[in-house]
Amino acid sequence: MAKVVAKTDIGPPHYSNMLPPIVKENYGKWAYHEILTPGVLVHVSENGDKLYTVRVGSPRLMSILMVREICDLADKYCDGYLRFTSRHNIEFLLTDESKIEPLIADLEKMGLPVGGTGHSASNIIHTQGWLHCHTAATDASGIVKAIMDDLYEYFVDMKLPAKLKVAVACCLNMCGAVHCSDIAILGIHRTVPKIDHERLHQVCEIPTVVASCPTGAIRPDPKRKSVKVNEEKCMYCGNCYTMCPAMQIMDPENDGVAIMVGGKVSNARTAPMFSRLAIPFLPNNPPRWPEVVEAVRNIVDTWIRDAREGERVGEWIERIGWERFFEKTGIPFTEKHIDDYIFSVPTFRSTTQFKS
Amino acid sequence: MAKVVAKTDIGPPHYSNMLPPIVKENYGKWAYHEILTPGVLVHVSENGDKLYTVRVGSPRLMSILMVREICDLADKYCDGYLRFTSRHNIEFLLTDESKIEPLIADLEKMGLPVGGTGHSASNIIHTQGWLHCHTAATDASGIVKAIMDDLYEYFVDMKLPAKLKVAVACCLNMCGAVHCSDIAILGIHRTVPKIDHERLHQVCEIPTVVASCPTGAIRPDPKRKSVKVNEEKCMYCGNCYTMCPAMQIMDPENDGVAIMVGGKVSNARTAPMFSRLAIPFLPNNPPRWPEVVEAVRNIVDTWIRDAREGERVGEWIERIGWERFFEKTGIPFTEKHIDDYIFSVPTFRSTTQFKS
Amino acid sequence: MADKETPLLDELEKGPWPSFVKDMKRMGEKNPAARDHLRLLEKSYEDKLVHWKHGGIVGVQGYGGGVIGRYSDMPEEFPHVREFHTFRVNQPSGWFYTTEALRKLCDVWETYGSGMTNFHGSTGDVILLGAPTENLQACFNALSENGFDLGGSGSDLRTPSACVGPARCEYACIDTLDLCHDLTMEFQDEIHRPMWPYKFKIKIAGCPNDCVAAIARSDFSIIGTWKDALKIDQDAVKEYAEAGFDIQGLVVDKCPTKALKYEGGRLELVPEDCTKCMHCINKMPKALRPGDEKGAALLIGGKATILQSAFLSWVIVPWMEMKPPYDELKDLLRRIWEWWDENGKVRERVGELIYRLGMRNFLKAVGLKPVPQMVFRPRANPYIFWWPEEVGKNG
Amino acid sequence: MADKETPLLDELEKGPWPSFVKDMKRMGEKNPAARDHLRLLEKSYEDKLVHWKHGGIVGVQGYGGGVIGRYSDMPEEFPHVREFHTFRVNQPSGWFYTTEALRKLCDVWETYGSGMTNFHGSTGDVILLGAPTENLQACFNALSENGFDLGGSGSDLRTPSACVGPARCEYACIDTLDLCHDLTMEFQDEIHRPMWPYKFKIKIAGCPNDCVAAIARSDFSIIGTWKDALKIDQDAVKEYAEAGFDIQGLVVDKCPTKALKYEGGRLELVPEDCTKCMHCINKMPKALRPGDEKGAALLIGGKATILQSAFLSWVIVPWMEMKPPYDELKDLLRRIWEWWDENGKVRERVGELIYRLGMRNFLKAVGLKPVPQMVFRPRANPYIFWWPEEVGKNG
Ligand code: SRM
Ligand code: SRM
Ligand code: SRM
Ligand code: SRM
Ligand code: SF4
Ligand code: SF4
Ligand code: SF4
Ligand code: SF4
Ligand code: SF4
Ligand code: SF4
Ligand code: SF4
Ligand code: SF4
Repeated sequence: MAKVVAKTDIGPPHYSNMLPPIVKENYGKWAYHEILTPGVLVHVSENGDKLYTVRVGSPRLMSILMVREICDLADKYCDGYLRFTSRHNIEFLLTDESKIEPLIADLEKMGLPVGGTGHSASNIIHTQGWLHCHTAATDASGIVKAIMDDLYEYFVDMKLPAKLKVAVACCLNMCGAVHCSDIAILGIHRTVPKIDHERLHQVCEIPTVVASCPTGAIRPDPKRKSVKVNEEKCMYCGNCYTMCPAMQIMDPENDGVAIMVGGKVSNARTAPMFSRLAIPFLPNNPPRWPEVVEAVRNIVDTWIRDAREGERVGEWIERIGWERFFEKTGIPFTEKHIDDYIFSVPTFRSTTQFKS
Repeated sequence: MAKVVAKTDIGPPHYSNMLPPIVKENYGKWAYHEILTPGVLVHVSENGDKLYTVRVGSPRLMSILMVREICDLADKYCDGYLRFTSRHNIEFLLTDESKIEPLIADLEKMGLPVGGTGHSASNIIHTQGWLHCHTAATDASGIVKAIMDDLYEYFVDMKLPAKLKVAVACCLNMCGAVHCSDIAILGIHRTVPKIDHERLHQVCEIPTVVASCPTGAIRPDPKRKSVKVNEEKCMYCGNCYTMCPAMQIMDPENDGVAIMVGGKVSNARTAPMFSRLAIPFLPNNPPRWPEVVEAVRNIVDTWIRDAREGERVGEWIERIGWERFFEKTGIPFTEKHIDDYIFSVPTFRSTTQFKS
Repeated sequence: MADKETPLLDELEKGPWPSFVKDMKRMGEKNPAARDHLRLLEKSYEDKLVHWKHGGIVGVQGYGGGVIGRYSDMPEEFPHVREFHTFRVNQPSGWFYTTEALRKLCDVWETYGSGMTNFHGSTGDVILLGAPTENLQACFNALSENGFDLGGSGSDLRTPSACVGPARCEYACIDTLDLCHDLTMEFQDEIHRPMWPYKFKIKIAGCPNDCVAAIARSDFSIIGTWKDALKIDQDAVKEYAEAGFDIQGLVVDKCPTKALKYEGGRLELVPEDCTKCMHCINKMPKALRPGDEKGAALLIGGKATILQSAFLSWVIVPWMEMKPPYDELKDLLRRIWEWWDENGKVRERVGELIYRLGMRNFLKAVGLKPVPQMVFRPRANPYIFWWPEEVGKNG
Repeated sequence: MADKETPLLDELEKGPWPSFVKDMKRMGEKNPAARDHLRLLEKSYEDKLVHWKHGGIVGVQGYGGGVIGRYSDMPEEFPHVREFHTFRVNQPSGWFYTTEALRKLCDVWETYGSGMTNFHGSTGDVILLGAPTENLQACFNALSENGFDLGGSGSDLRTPSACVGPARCEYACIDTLDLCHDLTMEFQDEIHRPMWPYKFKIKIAGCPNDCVAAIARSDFSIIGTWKDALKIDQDAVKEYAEAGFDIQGLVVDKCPTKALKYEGGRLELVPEDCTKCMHCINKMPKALRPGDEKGAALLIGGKATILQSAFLSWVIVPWMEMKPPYDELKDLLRRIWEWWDENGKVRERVGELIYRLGMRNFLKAVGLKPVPQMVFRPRANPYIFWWPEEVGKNG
């Protein structure tokens, strides 16, 4: 163990030390922006200064080798400044328009795509998955790679009806904005936790385990000094496992992913919306999850064909109605789509207004 | 006690024996209708037959004397047929257009108003109140009379932006369509039930009383062979009183009425909507409930001033936003307007879209 | 009746709307119960307090409901309303009457009751307000002899009711009156002998205008609608236009799905976008009509606020043909009741039970196919249940 | 690293999107932990099963969070990831970096960790993926020496984050970067020493476009907005029109409140109808701008689905001025934490607590005035609570 020498609570580096001079000078004085080509923005300030941004797709999971290569480019083209976006893309900040082309050429050599602006598919917000988390029902990085390979053309171009925000979360904890994404891929469990009765009372407190279940499915089992699960009430949320490792929820046979659609976050036009269930289950099929990739593609294609200019996925669906969404995508509607949790009733169609 | 001689389960009279000949002949063959003057409709059948309807406002609570007088008129003008509407108005059915005027003249003599069609205020749907129910927090007939006196001009004319459907219910059981009316007046309690501990265990089963409370406010009190109420959890719904007379909820000091607005039932244009709280409390002020009458008038007046042609109260409010509704009516918004029951969360404004 | 008896209520004799006080006074002159009724109400107006006791169980032989027991809490002061029970008398479909039938009702009530009535109660029955216990059976006998029967009360099927429908409305997509009568007759036992967890209401509207407020006030709403495209008479459209009617502003712009276009004097419909809301038809009844393929949407769960909040009925069958003998509908109702009866707690409406156990259990039990028309939108949470047969076991 | 080691993952080297597998392999050649990391992931791909054990508590001195414990369940086969904890390193506001700072981070992580990182984690931190327990303190020391500190984890204030805001966006109504840094510095103790019922997240967006997804992902969302009318430059409007931009179709028709009119080449606003949704400004940034009276809306309760469903944050303060030292805001935050801390159950997010106890209790406790902007619409049920002081006692 190293000696404690470090200062604590110093907080993050002050952002002002991280800003390129042009940003400092024009801080709060930007007048407007334009998208020059996919992935390339120019922001013009009130006094006419121009800041060029080149946005670059990132796998997010990066070695320090790659980070250093990116730094090399930022040193070469951007006086040693760069930033990352809230969706984990890399942004190179240039003052000299003529450097854009050479930068993009260098990026191409490294295999890094430029895009993600305007009506494009941005980078996928995602989480750890099998790579680093213990509760994952699926992997994240692998699915993301497979989907982004497939949606690549929509990242490097701006030919979609609107922005497309895809997210992946590897379990119901939903780290990431899965619950409000245009398309969300979510790792789910489908079976009741397997209780390790031997271990349970050693590693967990029984009242805590009982209390962890949102549906009240867990009851004490005093005989065994353990708990039992009412199978009919369990909806496989995994919260008991989060609280107690002896409630093993992982199940390679039955875990997989669900797909939800139509969420958004911005307040533009329509209020923020939750993503809603489109496909209850697709199998985990590593390394490239073909069923998932195909399902996403189908939804995206249908949206492209059918949406009006500027309509986010959810706005499109709300206009045509969910009955048409299922019809047009060919996705089967099942009882699983019907909410049966706390706020279910307001989702039931209490009107004769529907399309036959 | 009379001897049992009667046949049971004969059901109601067959409607076909109650229909005037013109209705029988044109049953299912009506082509269109028009409103000739307020309260007077004509329905034209495919073969050109015309049926005139004169709609008459009724107090609903009627003596047999009055019913017989109405029968006299129906005999005189309608060959002995008439009907009532789903809002308790009386409808005279005529085949001879020239009889309309004399009928209306006779009605006028009896003090019965003709109207309630098209963009008018129809009769108020209401319930028993102090007149006949044991759980009433207010009276119904009295409030109705006072409000209809005030809204009279809107019953006998069609100068409102749209139909106006008012309802009164004398307690939270909400007999009537109070929960989906343009304007709803609702008798409410505001204090915790007073427990008659002596009587409780004689007339009620304690587990039933405990189970009757939707918020779990009632707990057994074994010492007294009775129950106790957690005052913080009780929201005065009166359900325990319905189940057990020893849980007296009536409280003349604190009972009164709440006013809810913006509900509708039809599927026309917008889906059916619930009425929502406008005024949490107005005192019981018999015999004419001036505060209630004034509050209704204020809402109606504001609606008339501000709504567009064809906009029901709820449609108007949804267009302008509830913040403007409170502003324009001058009704104060309080914490009581914010839902805190089961389905509250979806009513919270989860967007920055609001009017400042 | 001396005026000073009811000084507060006398204030309600004023004003243009018909006064129930005037009318009750008239009745009170003939019937002491009606007089005590008004006096007791005056007492409530003074005290701001109801003077009826918690109901008791009263009834007539062979029936479990149909009469609501009511006792005054001041029997000494108001002896004629000491016992003051009401009859719920099942109305004829659509509330049509001959004066002959009405007069018979009045005669019966003159003999056995207070003479005061409600035409009608909000479920739909004729309410005969106030009779003493000893008159109940005789009153029922007389009603029955005159062709009337009781409606529902308690934990049973409540008196079904229906809008005027094909009797006087060009919009009716189903025969509301026949269906209402047919169901009422078919389910006499369910109406008269309470046997369920709680009440169950059926209301029938001929079209989505829902003139009986079925969607708000019935556990089971039958609402007429159509499947194909609504019908447009372009000549009649022209007439509206010529008469100065603002077709664009009042009709086209208000179509909730923007399914209409008004161009070159023609009103055109995109049939697959129309959600049959009725608005355009309502505004131009001479030019527009529902389509030909008529039937009904079935919705479940509507109720008032006690206990789990008010529910509006929600769609369980988007479209069913509605032709006598209505067997498909009746079978469905029986399956619903069976499931509810088996699973419902005391005082749990069917909608609350579905909320508690989930639509999936309901749909499976009654054998209905899930369709997207059942929901405004699918679930936003990932808490999906799987049937054991759909998955293997964990581990 | 021999190719055959990870045949499944090798498939992810194909395709146009940058491959993390290629990158990890490169790193694996230099760092055995990175190599075992990839091999363990391959094992998960084979087994369709995660191979990390339930986390354990690890950390650095003086901190209660910031490091996530992680142990492989196959320590024998993959010894270099036997212990594989991650650091959450607090990012600078807006994720701006000098390459100098970044290179320092890389150097530290080369010395003490696997060399693998996330830029960034979805809360906003730099994630340094995988170090053995024995390196934790030294690694932290090195981070600290190089000017970096840890972010939040556990039941504490999580690392606040902010959109790029005034640094590069013309829409910013508040100084997101300064506010984010200021709050982070003010609440170092709350970030580093877990002491609450559960996590608490703050995210800051400069305008209603909400480019940090604050409303969905933070218990406390600070979203810039304005109070007066948005500003229109009519000359610039003309330029858009001349360039062939469909102002009516793409802007005016899509305004959610129909607050805009485009007539005679002029774009006119009805200011009292505008709900500041940003749409028109987004579409015509050269012509339209937010108003002058800038500040922020404050929203509470946003969170993912565990346990009571996902919540979107909801409005509690429609408008607050956002100027340093942000005292009003900080005071409010402290009052909220105090109330939550006192009343919240273990693992109960603040939004869930408000749902359980009711907004009225929350608003009263933190001293906020109820305003209609807090709700889409008022309650539909009559279950209104009254404070004892508002009413008398029953009887
Ligand atoms: C760089 C970034 C902020 C940051 O601090 O990192 C950013 C930057 C801009 N956003 Fe954003 N947004 C960024 C994440 C977001 C997010 C958050 C997210 O995606 O998770 C949202 C909400 C997403 C949602 O609604 O689900 C977001 C919703 C918007 C919108 C509203 C879009 C809509 O119509 O729904 C606009 C307006 C527009 O583009 O018309 C916008 C506009 C913009 C503008 C044009 C603002 C400006 O004038 O500079 C910037 C360039 C946009 C572009 O890419 O075309 N930005 N923007 C983020 C880039 C993420 C990325 O790498 O892809
Ligand atoms: C007679 C009655 C049916 C019955 O079986 O008794 C009836 C009859 C008609 N209704 Fe109705 N409605 C009747 C109660 C209702 C109700 C139920 C209620 O009020 O409790 C509703 C739903 C109310 C709601 O939405 O809250 C109702 C919503 C409509 C609508 C839709 C109105 C809207 O735009 O929201 C129409 C269409 C229209 O008028 O444009 C309609 C239309 C009609 C038409 C025009 C139908 C026709 O072609 O004959 C009838 C004459 C309407 C008029 O009064 O102008 N009727 N109508 C009911 C008269 C009640 C009364 O005495 O006032
Ligand atoms: C007479 C009537 C009111 C009226 O003046 O029109 C009425 C009167 C009573 N209702 Fe009702 N309800 C009446 C229609 C309704 C309606 C409207 C409807 O049926 O369309 C509703 C709302 C719809 C619904 O069913 O939810 C209604 C919802 C209730 C409730 C709350 C039920 C719930 O689940 O929320 C109760 C409480 C209960 O059942 O214990 C109730 C209970 C009662 C009781 C029996 C009081 C009680 O707790 O014992 C009332 C007897 C009053 C009396 O002594 O005369 N009444 N009740 C209506 C029946 C007349 C008829 O048969 O035609
Ligand atoms: C690293 C990160 C995912 C990522 O790859 O980006 C992450 C990883 C974990 N999250 Fe998360 N969460 C991360 C952002 C989020 C977000 C998004 C956000 O903050 O914007 C959410 C959704 C928003 C929210 O807070 O509700 C999120 C909702 C959860 C939840 C569910 C909380 C809830 O109330 O619904 C849990 C479960 C828990 O707390 O026990 C959780 C728990 C976890 C744990 C600690 C697993 C656990 O149960 O112990 C994960 C550790 C993974 C590992 O070993 O590396 N994580 N977590 C994110 C943090 C990185 C960072 O600091 O920058
Ligand atoms: S979503 Fe679940 S599995 Fe993925 S990082 Fe978060 S807690 Fe772990
Ligand atoms: S997985 Fe969730 S629902 Fe199932 S027992 Fe565990 S906590 Fe309860
Ligand atoms: S609303 Fe209440 S008080 Fe009025 S009749 Fe119905 S149960 Fe009785
Ligand atoms: S009035 Fe309602 S909330 Fe209060 S104790 Fe009785 S049942 Fe419970
Ligand atoms: S519901 Fe439809 S069919 Fe019935 S009366 Fe109303 S408009 Fe006519
Ligand atoms: S019925 Fe309603 S949805 Fe259909 S076209 Fe007419 S207005 Fe539009
Ligand atoms: S949230 Fe607004 S201010 Fe911040 S980056 Fe996005 S558009 Fe700009
Ligand atoms: S900001 Fe939104 S609401 Fe306001 S005028 Fe522009 S589009 Fe309309």
